[in-house]
Amino acid sequence: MLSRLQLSALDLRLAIMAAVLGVLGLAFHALTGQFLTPENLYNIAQQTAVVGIMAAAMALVIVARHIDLSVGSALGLVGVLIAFLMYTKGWHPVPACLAGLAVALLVGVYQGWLVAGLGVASFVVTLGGLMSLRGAAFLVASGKTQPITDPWFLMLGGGLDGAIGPLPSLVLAGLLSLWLVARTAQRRHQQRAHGVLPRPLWFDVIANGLFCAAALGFALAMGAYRIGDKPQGQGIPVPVLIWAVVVGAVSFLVNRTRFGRYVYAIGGNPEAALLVGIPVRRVMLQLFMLLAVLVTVAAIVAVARLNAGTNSLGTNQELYVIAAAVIGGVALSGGSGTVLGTVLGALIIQFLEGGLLLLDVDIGWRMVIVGQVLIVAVVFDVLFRRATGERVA
Amino acid sequence: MLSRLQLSALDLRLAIMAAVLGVLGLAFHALTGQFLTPENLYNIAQQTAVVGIMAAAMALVIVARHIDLSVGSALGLVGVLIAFLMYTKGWHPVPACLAGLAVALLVGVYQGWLVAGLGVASFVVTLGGLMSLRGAAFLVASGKTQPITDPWFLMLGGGLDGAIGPLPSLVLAGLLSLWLVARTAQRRHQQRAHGVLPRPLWFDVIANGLFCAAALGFALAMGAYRIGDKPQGQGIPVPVLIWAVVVGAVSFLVNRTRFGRYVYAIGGNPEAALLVGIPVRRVMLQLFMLLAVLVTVAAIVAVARLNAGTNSLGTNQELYVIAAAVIGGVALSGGSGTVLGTVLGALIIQFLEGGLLLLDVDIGWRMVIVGQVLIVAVVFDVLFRRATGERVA
Amino acid sequence: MSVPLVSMRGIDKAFGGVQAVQGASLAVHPGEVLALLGHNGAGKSTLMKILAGAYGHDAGEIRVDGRPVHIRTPVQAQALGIETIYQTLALADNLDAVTNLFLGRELRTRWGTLDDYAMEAAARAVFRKLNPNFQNIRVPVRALSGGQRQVVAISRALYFNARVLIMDEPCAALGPEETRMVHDLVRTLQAQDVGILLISHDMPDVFALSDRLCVMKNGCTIGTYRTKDVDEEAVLGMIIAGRLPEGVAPCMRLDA
Amino acid sequence: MSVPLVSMRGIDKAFGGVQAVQGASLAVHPGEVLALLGHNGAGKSTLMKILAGAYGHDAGEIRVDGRPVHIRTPVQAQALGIETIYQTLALADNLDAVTNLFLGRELRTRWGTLDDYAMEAAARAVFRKLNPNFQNIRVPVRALSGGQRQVVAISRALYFNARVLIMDEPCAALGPEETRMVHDLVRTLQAQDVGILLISHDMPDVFALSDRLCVMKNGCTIGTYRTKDVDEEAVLGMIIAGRLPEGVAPCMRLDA
Amino acid sequence: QTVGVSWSNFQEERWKTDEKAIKDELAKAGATYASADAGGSPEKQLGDIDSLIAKGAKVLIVLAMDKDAIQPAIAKAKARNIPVIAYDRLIEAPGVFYITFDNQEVGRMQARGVFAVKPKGQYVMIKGSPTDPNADFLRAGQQEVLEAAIKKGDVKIVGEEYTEGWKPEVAQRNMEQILTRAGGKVDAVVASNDGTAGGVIAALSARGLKGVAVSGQDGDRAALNRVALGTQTVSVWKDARDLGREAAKAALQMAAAKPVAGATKWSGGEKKLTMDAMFLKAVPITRANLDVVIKAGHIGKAELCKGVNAADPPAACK
Ligand SMILES: Nc1ncnc2c1ncn2[C@@H]1O[C@H](COP(=O)(O)OP(=O)(O)OP(=O)(O)O)[C@@H](O)[C@H]1O
Ligand SMILES: Nc1ncnc2c1ncn2[C@@H]1O[C@H](COP(=O)(O)OP(=O)(O)OP(=O)(O)O)[C@@H](O)[C@H]1O
Ligand SMILES: O[C@@H]1[C@@H](O)[C@H](O)OC[C@H]1O
Ligand SMILES: [Mg+2]
Ligand SMILES: [Mg+2]
Repeated sequence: MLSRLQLSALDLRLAIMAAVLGVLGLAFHALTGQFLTPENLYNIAQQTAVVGIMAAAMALVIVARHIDLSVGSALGLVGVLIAFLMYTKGWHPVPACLAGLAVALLVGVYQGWLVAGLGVASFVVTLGGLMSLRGAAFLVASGKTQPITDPWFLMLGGGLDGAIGPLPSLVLAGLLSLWLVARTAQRRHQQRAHGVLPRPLWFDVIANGLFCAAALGFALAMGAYRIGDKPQGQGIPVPVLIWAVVVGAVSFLVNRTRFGRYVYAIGGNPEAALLVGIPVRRVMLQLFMLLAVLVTVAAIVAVARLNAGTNSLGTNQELYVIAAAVIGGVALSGGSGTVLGTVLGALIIQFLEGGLLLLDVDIGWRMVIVGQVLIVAVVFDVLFRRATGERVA
Repeated sequence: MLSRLQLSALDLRLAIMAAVLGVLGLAFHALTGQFLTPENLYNIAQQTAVVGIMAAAMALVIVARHIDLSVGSALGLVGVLIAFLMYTKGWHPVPACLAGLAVALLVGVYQGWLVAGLGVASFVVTLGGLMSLRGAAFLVASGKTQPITDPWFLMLGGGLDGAIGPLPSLVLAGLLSLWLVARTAQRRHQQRAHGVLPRPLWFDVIANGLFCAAALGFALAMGAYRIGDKPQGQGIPVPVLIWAVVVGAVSFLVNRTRFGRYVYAIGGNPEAALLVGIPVRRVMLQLFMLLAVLVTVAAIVAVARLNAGTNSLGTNQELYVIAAAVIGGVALSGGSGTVLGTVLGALIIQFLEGGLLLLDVDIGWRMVIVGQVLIVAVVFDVLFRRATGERVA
Repeated sequence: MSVPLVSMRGIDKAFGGVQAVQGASLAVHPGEVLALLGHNGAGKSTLMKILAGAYGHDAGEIRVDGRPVHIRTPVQAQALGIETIYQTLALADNLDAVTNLFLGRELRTRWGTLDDYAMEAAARAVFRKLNPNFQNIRVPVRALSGGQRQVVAISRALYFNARVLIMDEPCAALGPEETRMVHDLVRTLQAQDVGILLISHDMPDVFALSDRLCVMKNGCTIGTYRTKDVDEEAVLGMIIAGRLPEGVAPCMRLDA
Repeated sequence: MSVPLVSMRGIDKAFGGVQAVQGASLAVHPGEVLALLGHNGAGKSTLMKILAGAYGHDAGEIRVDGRPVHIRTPVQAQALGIETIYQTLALADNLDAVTNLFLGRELRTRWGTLDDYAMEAAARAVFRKLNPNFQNIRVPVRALSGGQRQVVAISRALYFNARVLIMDEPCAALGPEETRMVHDLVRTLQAQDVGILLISHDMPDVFALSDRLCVMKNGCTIGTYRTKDVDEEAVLGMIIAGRLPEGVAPCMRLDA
Repeated sequence: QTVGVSWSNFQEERWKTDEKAIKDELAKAGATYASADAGGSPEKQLGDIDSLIAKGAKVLIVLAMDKDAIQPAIAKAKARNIPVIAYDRLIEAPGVFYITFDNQEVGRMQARGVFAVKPKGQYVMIKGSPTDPNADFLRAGQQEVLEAAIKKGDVKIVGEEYTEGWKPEVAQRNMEQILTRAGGKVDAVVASNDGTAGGVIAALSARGLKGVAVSGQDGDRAALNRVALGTQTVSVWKDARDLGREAAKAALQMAAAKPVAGATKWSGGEKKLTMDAMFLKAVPITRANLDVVIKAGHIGKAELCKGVNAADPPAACK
């Protein structure tokens, strides 16, 4: 059955997770009556963006059998630096962001070289980075919060004016849906041309239908959210748009380029990757640089959202980023995981945090619950892999 | 040469680390004039104990190819719980500590079962624990600080009355030295009896001599530290004694019992361990329980030292515990590492923190430096292993 | 007819969706070598791992000396005198040869602590039997050559006085000298009434050593014959096409 | 005499303290099978990995078509037409057969993106040549049987039109059917003037397939002979004792 | 009527008292209490406030983790016409009602309390978390008071350290190293809160040092007990119950669009913005006025006086 639908275990897992997310949303709505409102969805989407952006690249790092514990501190360093350059040094946002990017890349190259070049375990390298970069974040502005006022820059963080409006949102969602349908059609055509049997039509119709409905529904909901007496609804917030672009770009890398394929090959069998001529070091270095770029993007969104760079920025965030990837089905043993999964993983965490908050659950209990959900997600993963007959030890 | 001295690469590495520690001490002393004073050594020894106690068991966990990210939060939970039972509930210290131990063991069994029984990655299980247990620590006393006044209990934390006096210290160090020499003699005897060539005599003499000198010197230094107008010197502080006992006990487990040997076998080749009939699950469970016991011991020392249980207790401490083990030469790839190394690793970190504090180095720089030293230690490790011809990848 | 040392009947084992072994039956008698043959993925290693206690089984019965036994862990198998040389050797690379020899069955002093010297002395004796040149028994086995590693794995079976010995492609990676040594060993043990289960892809090995041979295909044991009753052609036919030789009497010897 | 396709002279390679290969020399000519023999740990795999670009070497010279070349990475070796079937197969278990076939040398569309359909079509064609029954080419290779995995590894060498093919114990874990298939393959490639370097412990294989054989001992190539000039006895003497056969002319063929 | 309260962090014990006071006052008025706790993260606090608004809060009480980083939430509330009360920590934005014990003033009180006992001598400054902006406000207030004496040479600062995460065990280790550096010659420690003071005092007592003046803030029970015992000199007590009660009252008035009774105009912030404000008196609690906390019902006499020297108890313990 599964093989007839050409559904991999991975696809199935994604579908289950999406269902879990839906159930979670409905349950919270039933309990609070406020969860599935445009307003709450708008908020949750925004809150998830920063973690989600980093998780997209973290997934690849974990797929390649590595880990980066330093992303939270790196986010802090880059964020404070950008805010510092703008506020204290009076720089224009663009050069400030480029400077932040440069520093992030420098850190990425350094850590990547230690890992890929010297063969030091990434856990250790980035554990050191977790400490060092947090210290560096403090040194940039001697610990002083750096406010940000540039209205253009602030838009990147969402907020009052940081959304694209209802109509453009709908147009975007429509275009995405069209593209999706077109691609599916093209794939079916190519498959037939190459003598490969395509999936049953009804299945593709349903799958595409669900996805398009989700995209359009989201755009409509965002457009329906009106803040105060603003004449217009908000539409998709800019951070969410950035996140979507990031997910699209990383998915493209994974599915359509050598780089992405090599990352998976390295994760599956690093030795074989070397032997067949994959430039393992270069790919690893590029991977750390990709992460650095996305950390910079996340840092920009984070400081713009906060209207300030604080040097506590990103503290413990590495835990959430890793958790999002892992809940999203990325296996720590390497070689398997999807970018789309991280989106679901990050959303599940945020649904929980947001829902429990609406339920007025004490922070102590909230931490207990989120920690255990992480474990449950992976226990599910393990049992799932076992049931689908994957070789485990 | 090395093989004639029957020195393994591991022994050599330990010797180099001890030398590094010595150089660090001398350098800080040259810069501050206060580092190698009885007072400073007394403080540093005490400050290191909590991390050192946990690192002894963490080393084994890492040797078995696992990790525990939750020790900091577990320390917090257990510490707050013990203090809460004593202060708010008015319990006697002994049942309070036993209750703390029971909770720690419960957590250990739960996490151990997930890891060993279900086969969930320990990184994920303990990442969940890191969050959940921190929440639980808050729930115990709703975040209220729980002061501790019981003078007997406070002794466990060192401080003014928490040292055993100069004479007992010297006697202990003397006994340890005697035992060491006796054991070496016995080993030489047994080796000859079994037709194995012992090490050259001069080497054993020098090695034992150095160790005895260190033990006696430490006891003398501790004895020479006199607080205020107390008539007597302090002698070895109780936390350090506890730490020493822990290190001795864990070393015994590692070197002389099946349990210890199995931990190394599991780390070397988990599949082979299963096939030759090692009860892998049971050993792993025992390992997590051992860690739980030592976390409880560390928690007792920590709250006794602080004279209070606070709910921030142990935050981020897992990083230092893991760093101590790794700097001490425990390889994250499993199967290799020593308990004695963790002592040196923990001391190196504390030497640095303490020395930089004496030098009045800014907190930002301190974090940067400690992070990079962790990396340097492991880079050294990698280069060292490569130079000694160990198969790497 | 003697009672089989070990018999397995109707063994089933699935991994998730994959039925690795299905209704497999075989028996080995004292002083007998039973060769187990089959294509890649036929289920040979899995069937032997079930006997060795490394995997549990979903259905079927195992008997030792004619009595049904319960084997679910390697320790239970070892206690019944079943020793195994795994295809992968199953050595802990970070530990030395002595430690590996006794892994899981350490000698202990009367205090319950490990008796390292007794183990070292005993290990020297057994290694000497197989390879007199093997000296560096105190370095991690990761530093040993393939042949030396094999010696360690074989010694494990030897030292603990196996009654039944499972050998999963013991010669696949061995040089000619080491292979000859393994052949000698098989004959010696056979003379000592040990029952041997030999998995091999190598026809000359099979014909030189085995008394009977059992062919597996897709998880089933499709036929067992006296080795001297069949020729290479016939065996290959069984392995590849599942075609049983005509006019040859099967010889299962499952019962006494 | 023809120019050797590949020649290696005086190759040294140490790992930390271990001298794995020392002054090793050999050559292979178009349409020739050179068997590389030696005890476990003799340095065969290491020498071949040097030729394949997987390891660098400390000293010595490699020539292709008589011209000195610089081989330090697998890509450089592949560019010179040197393909390798590794002892460990070198497959990424999590990826499917098609992806593994093209790993490191993906076909791309004119936009620079991966051309999955072209790769799938090409892969089907080459797999069909080796094993017409091989259908599930889109599942992770971890789910394939040993024989199927071997097909994937061999296809890699086949598809990219090797001029020199290194085969490191290609049959060690293969069943008889698969082994026969590999033999056929070797003969076909030989007929297409490919030079083949075959590592094997299996004497029948060596004598059936090779034109010349080269024996290594402790990292050195101690002797190279025409296969038809020596017998099994003599070869075993070289491998085990390092004793060169008397009265047989060595045949290095290092020069044109 | 729903009042949303956004807390910054749960680590210090005082916030539980604040919360109770607000809850009680709201309950009395029949209003609903909704809260969220950001666990010390400014990022998270923005999300919290979003959720509170989504939950239907008609007025917000905000304990800002970071005065700048909270601005987006304030802007959002403003756009939705939801009044905001800056609770305890200043949020300088138009229309925000500020109710507080001024942090800088708290710093001043800490320094004054210590200075009164040790007008001359070697001082150590144990600052708060390097990632908490309040740490620097407190430090600035402390400096104002000590400035003159430092210039004169009466007071010499021999050590100054931040305390990561306001962690007592970190304060303890830092104090130990500072004591070593100063050869044990320390007369006064200006610690920025009661948690860090606890660590400092543990370090001092382990070194057998008695009579060192130590400050703190928050009126943590453990700290008040130390004041009674004489090991801590002063804990600046911001009577959280007053603050909570007043904030709740103000919130209800603002929700009803009524002016807040007792409000004053204030423009002492960085941006010199004129805001409605209400200032409560923080009370430095010393051995002399311990009765204040008992009378206020903040702590029981038994708990306060646990273990005090029967021969020479503070007045409140008699
Ligand atoms: N741990 C496992 N998890 C999942 N499937 C497994 C596992 N072990 C074996 N299998 C599957 O069971 C089947 C039988 O494998 P087995 O290793 O027993 O074959 P074999 O006869 O020993 O083959 P070979 O000659 O290649 O060693 C194969 O399809 C294999 O993929
Ligand atoms: N990556 C490595 N690091 C360290 N030592 C190595 C490495 N690879 C091989 N060696 C050592 O080099 C020597 C030659 O090994 P090699 O694998 O080339 O032998 P081989 O002839 O292929 O043996 P076999 O027949 O067992 O495959 C051995 O001593 C081996 O331990
Ligand atoms: O009251 C203190 C508060 O002002 C500060 O921000 O955090 C620590 C608390 O002790
Ligand atoms: Mg097998
Ligand atoms: Mg080899």
